Amino acid sequence: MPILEIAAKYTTYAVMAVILVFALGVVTLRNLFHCALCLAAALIGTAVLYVVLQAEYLAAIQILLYVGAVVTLVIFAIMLTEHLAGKTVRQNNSQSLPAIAGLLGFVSLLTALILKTPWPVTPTALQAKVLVMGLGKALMGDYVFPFEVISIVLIAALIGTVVIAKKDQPEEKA
Amino acid sequence: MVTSDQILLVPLLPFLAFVVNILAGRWLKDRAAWLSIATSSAACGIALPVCWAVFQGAHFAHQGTWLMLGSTPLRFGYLMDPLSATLLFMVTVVGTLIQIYAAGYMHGDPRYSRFFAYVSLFMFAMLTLVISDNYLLFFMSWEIMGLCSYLLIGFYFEKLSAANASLKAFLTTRVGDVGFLLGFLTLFAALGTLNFSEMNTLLAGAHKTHFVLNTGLLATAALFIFCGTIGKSAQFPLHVWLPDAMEGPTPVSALIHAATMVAAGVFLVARSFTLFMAVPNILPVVTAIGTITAFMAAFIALTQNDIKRVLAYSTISQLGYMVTALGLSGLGAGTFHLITHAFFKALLFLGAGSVIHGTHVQDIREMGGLFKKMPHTAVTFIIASLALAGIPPLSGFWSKDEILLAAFGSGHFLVYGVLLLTAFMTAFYMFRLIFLTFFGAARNPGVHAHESPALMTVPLWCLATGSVLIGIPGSPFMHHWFQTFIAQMAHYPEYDPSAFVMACSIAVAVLGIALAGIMYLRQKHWAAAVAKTFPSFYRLSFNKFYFDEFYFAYVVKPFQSLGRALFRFDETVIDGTVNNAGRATLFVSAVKQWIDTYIVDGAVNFMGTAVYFFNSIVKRIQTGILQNYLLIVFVSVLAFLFFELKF
Amino acid sequence: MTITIPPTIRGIEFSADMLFVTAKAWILTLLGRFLPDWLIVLASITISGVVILCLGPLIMMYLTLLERKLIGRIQNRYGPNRVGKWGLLQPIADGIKMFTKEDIVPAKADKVVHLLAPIAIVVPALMIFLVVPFGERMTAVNLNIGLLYFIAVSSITILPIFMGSWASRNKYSLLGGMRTAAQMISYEIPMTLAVVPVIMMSQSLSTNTIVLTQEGSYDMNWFIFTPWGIVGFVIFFLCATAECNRPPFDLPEAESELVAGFHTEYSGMKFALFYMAEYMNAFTLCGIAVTLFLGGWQGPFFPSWLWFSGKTFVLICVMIWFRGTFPRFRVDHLMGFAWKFLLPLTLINILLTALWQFTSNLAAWLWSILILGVSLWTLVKLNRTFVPEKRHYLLES
Amino acid sequence: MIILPLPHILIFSLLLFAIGIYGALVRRNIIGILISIELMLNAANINLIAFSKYTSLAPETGQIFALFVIAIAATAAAVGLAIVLALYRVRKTVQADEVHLLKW
Amino acid sequence: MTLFGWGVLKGMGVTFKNFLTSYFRKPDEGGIFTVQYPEEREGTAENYRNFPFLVYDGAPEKIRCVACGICERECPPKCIHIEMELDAAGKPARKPAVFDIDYGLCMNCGMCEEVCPFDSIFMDHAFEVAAPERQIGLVRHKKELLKSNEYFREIRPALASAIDQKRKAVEEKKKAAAQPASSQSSGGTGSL
Repeated sequence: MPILEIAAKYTTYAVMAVILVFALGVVTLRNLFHCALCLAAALIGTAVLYVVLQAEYLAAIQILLYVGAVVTLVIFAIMLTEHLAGKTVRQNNSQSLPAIAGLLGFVSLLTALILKTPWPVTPTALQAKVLVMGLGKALMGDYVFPFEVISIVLIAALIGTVVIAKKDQPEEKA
Repeated sequence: MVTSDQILLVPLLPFLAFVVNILAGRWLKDRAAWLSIATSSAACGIALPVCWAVFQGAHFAHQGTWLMLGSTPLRFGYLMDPLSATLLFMVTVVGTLIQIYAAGYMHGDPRYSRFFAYVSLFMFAMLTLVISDNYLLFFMSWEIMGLCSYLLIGFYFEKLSAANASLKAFLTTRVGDVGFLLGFLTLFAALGTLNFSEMNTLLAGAHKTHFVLNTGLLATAALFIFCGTIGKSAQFPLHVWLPDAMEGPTPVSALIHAATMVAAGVFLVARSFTLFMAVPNILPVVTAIGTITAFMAAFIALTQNDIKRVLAYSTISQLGYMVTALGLSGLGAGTFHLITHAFFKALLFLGAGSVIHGTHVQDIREMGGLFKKMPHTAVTFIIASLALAGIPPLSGFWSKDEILLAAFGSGHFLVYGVLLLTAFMTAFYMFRLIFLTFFGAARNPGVHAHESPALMTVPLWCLATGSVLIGIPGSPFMHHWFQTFIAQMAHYPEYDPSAFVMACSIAVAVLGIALAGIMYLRQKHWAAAVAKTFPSFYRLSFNKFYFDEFYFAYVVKPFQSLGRALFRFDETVIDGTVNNAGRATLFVSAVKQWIDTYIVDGAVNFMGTAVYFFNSIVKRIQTGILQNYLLIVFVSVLAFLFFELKF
Repeated sequence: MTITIPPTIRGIEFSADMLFVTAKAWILTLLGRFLPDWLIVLASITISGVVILCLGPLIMMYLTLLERKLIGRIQNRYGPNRVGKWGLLQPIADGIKMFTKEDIVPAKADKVVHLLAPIAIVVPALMIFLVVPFGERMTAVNLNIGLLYFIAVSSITILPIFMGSWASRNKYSLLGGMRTAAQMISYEIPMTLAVVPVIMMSQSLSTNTIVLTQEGSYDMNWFIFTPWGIVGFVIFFLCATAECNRPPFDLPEAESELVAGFHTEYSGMKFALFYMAEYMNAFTLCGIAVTLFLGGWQGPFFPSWLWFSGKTFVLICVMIWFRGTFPRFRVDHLMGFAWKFLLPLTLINILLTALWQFTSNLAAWLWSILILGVSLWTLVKLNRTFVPEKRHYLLES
Repeated sequence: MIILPLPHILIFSLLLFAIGIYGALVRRNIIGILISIELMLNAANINLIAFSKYTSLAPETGQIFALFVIAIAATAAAVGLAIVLALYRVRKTVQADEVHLLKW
Repeated sequence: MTLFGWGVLKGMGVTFKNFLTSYFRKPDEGGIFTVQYPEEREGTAENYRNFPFLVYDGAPEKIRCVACGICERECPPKCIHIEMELDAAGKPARKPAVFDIDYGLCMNCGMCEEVCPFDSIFMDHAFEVAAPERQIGLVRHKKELLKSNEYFREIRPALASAIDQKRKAVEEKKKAAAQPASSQSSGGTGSL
């Protein structure tokens, strides 16, 4: 179906563009809450991109973990730290000009590099389909050690978070 | 039904009580006693069927390797033969009854739970000792018992005398224990085993197979092992600790220093009986020690005024009897007397405890006429005394008669005579005690006696029943069943019952009682008159043969002098050396200080100053603002990339 | 995403079971006469989409009516019975009212976000419909990660609620939003874990496959007829009730404390959209519960879609029944219930399922019931009600 | 199946990454920095998946590492935000350049 | 200890029973107690009071009210407006020409009924007084307020009969007083 495929391809480019727009929103918007919402949108767009790259499982996980958990967490933090009445504080510090200069260099450097590199795209890999079951077997087989390490890291982070965020015991009043 | 491994629970249950009581005693409070009693009763409940099975002829043993000594395995295990079954029966029953009694006696004591913790630990040790099948385990529990004895004698450690007494008991028995340790190590060298059964087999087999035993080494071993008995069972040279041990609570005296622990020494000899038989030269020594102890202690007991001290000397005397019996190869007689003695002497001590509990005095001169006020105590006390004095058909008569028979039958007439005299003295001093305590007029109006609570009198009656009945299995009524039963253990000469011996025995007992009755109830001035007539004897008896003074002068004093001399040496020679070394060090360090201050410190300070100078220039990069660092990192990475990729 | 023409649509015999499938096939065939193939694909998608887009609001409308009728009956009332026969036109009347109401936006509100929130909240609610198997061959998109998709998409629901609550600039809205977020995150975890046994047993994340796994003689292969299944179902259903903020878990919109929670400042159609999302979520969650535990469309005699609708209807009635029965939870109890009771129980349930897989006989039943009983008892004991000491207030003298 | 040229995806993720770096460098609010870091991680994830899809013979690998990255990102967010909250409690600010005690 | 969750099930049982019984039980036995108002109505209690009305005997002309204005004075919200009718001679005809009550103002206190010495004004049972407009629509004029004594007897039989008896007694007394007065010509007014 050439028409549909071309449509899908350009839709994908459109999705990419939308992601970039939202990403720009993340770093430029003044209202931090809007930033977080833009982040959520960008992440959902990325999930769509994952689907395009045939990583459906990861797309679902992306939405579940990033949008469902991380963004919620961020919004919680924003609500707890930001006073609701919008103060007009400066959101950017004074080093944006050197940052932009450096980034331009960075982007041009790497773009040139990407375009120059002959990527070993293998047709067999393009045909391969990753099933959830295969993913699970790999996770429980070859990658079981990093998997366990991640679980330990998560638990450590959980406990650490609780310890850090816990209020200090109120001091006894004399 | 009886499974053999169940026997392991018997010592472990009291140990559980010990652990719980020592850890949670503060919380348990009064329940500590019930925990100990419950575990003891449970141990008793487990032990009795096992004992019954052994009485029926069963035999249990089990071993597990504990460690390898070179190539020789050191095995721990338990052994249930007639001897241990008998002891197990006695220890669990008497121990439980005494603990019940102690629950009443110790009531209100601030260290109530600790007392029961110690008692439970003691029960654990004693039961382990009884069922142990080798010398090492035996010795370990023996030492734990020594510790318990020390702790319990010094239970009222606020009292200086109690603390001293506990120390004395511990150190004195230590002498014997060292002997025991040497003894069984020697035995190990001689036989290569510490196991009782294996030892018996080896020694018994030696006769048949002409297996060459190192008799000299064995004799040494037996002698050393007997040292343990002398210490623990308070035999002649080392008996001095036992009377002082009466500073402890009365149930302790009853349990440890009358019924069980001191009997462990006798049990040791009984356990090692084949060894003693194998080297016959030792037995006369045993006999001599036993006889001397029996006589001497009885003689001392005649003039003592402290109710518990009289009983303590009586205990020593009776232990002497048992040792004599064993020395005369009378394994059955000795063991039998051990059992009966445990019952009635425990009863006597508990009765004495009851009296002390009721009157709060210990001196018999301040008592008198207590029979009316404390009928239960008095009646049970009298039953026990009759048993001790050897009045048929009470238990003491049968066992003592066996010993006398052994002496008489084996032809040791001197020994027989001394023992008979001792029996007379025993009857006399016991009834002196009874008449002074329970009869006559109340001599101290300040004493207001009252009967003890049921918690204390019920064990008294139980033990009284035991004292009456426990002699039956060894009496002609049951055809000397007990002796036959013990005789499974080892072969030893047995003698036909002799009417003459019995008659003599009864006669001296009655005579002693009668004399005591006349002297302390009718003709009260006789006692003083006797003392005046034989002043040297009286003083000898009253001052306990001057043993304590002797030891103080010839053992303690020299050691103290030695200690003082060593202290002088330490003070002058060793301390002097140390001080001089210190001075030398001071001098050297003064020199070093100069070098340190001007050369080393100078270099370090220079470095510091230089670093500080450069630092004041470079530190400006550290703005403390996170994103500046981030930018620096980013730019650096970018530069690195740029140069690395050679654009 | 592969885009292919659906399998050939001719030759499907007519049966009650295949009623809707046949209808769609018939329409597509009809269109196929004069449309290019790629348009047919689009048409196929459009038909499913339109059906779902119509179905969602329709279900929502009549669910409100059903709820009001049932609650009325439970409270010995008639419920709406004036507009149309048995009040059947009541939802339409309500809809008209909602449409015509004035749309009020608070002066200090974040206007864009305030507008976006109700729109955004309907999207995930509708998106879940895609993977609900309404009947045999009646899943809109047969994703191979359908269940994960459902979990992921339903987790987005928090975001619009946050948007709405934050944009309103109202303390009640904000508190309600915070509560909703906390509650939904908390209950998402036991819900996800309650699903895990089903995945373990069916070895698939596809909702279709899960239903097919439960096929069996006399339909006794439904997962609910196993110990872990019934426990999982109960946990899932409770979590589902909490997820769509229905009583007794309706803390976020507790009228007595928070006026109306996160949609306090919404009126008119925006409010209706929030309402719609809530009811559609209730429907889809019940549908997923049916799919996972009650055998989906499986059942004798009747067409599959009827079975599915019937089972879902029963579950929804139970939800309404809950609402008519239970008072609202206290906040700390709510969180404690999720974290201290449901979560351990789900973990035990997962272990149990593993056990079940390896011992499939009578012993497995006994083991399962024993383990479940013991763990339940332990959890109840551990979660026993804490009776605080009587407080003494010091009075200033 | 939609096949985009691999460099396009890479350039896209590069741009996303650059935007993330810009945010991390420029934003004053610490939460903003954290958000930007999430964006960067996301870009890295896209790369991982693209490489595993296009070049790898074991296509699970990239996805699994992306999974790990997501998990780590969640961890980082949780810990980071906890630190932000603690900071806010102590200093009453969440601006990165107002917290600069640790300097010369 | 009861089974865990038993209370939950019991509670659900209660509501389910309610649900079922709502279909076949009578209201007082636990069924639906809703009264479907326009079709079904519950009667009002005799002492129910709503808005005042005026009683006439026989014909609307024979109005009891004498336009004394006591109720007008006593009415707390001042919702009564009375104008005396003047006869041809311009003298007061002891009859109201205008008697208006603003139902929108009336607060249903019943003071007028209490104070009326002529048993003329009473509180009505009619409560469906809705009007499309509140300024004028709720003002009731004399014509609407007048209701017959039969109606009064119908809605409040006990009070009505008591008042009837009282009036009759007064009437007879007056009659009896009038006859001796005519015979003995002793001036004595009847009751006021």
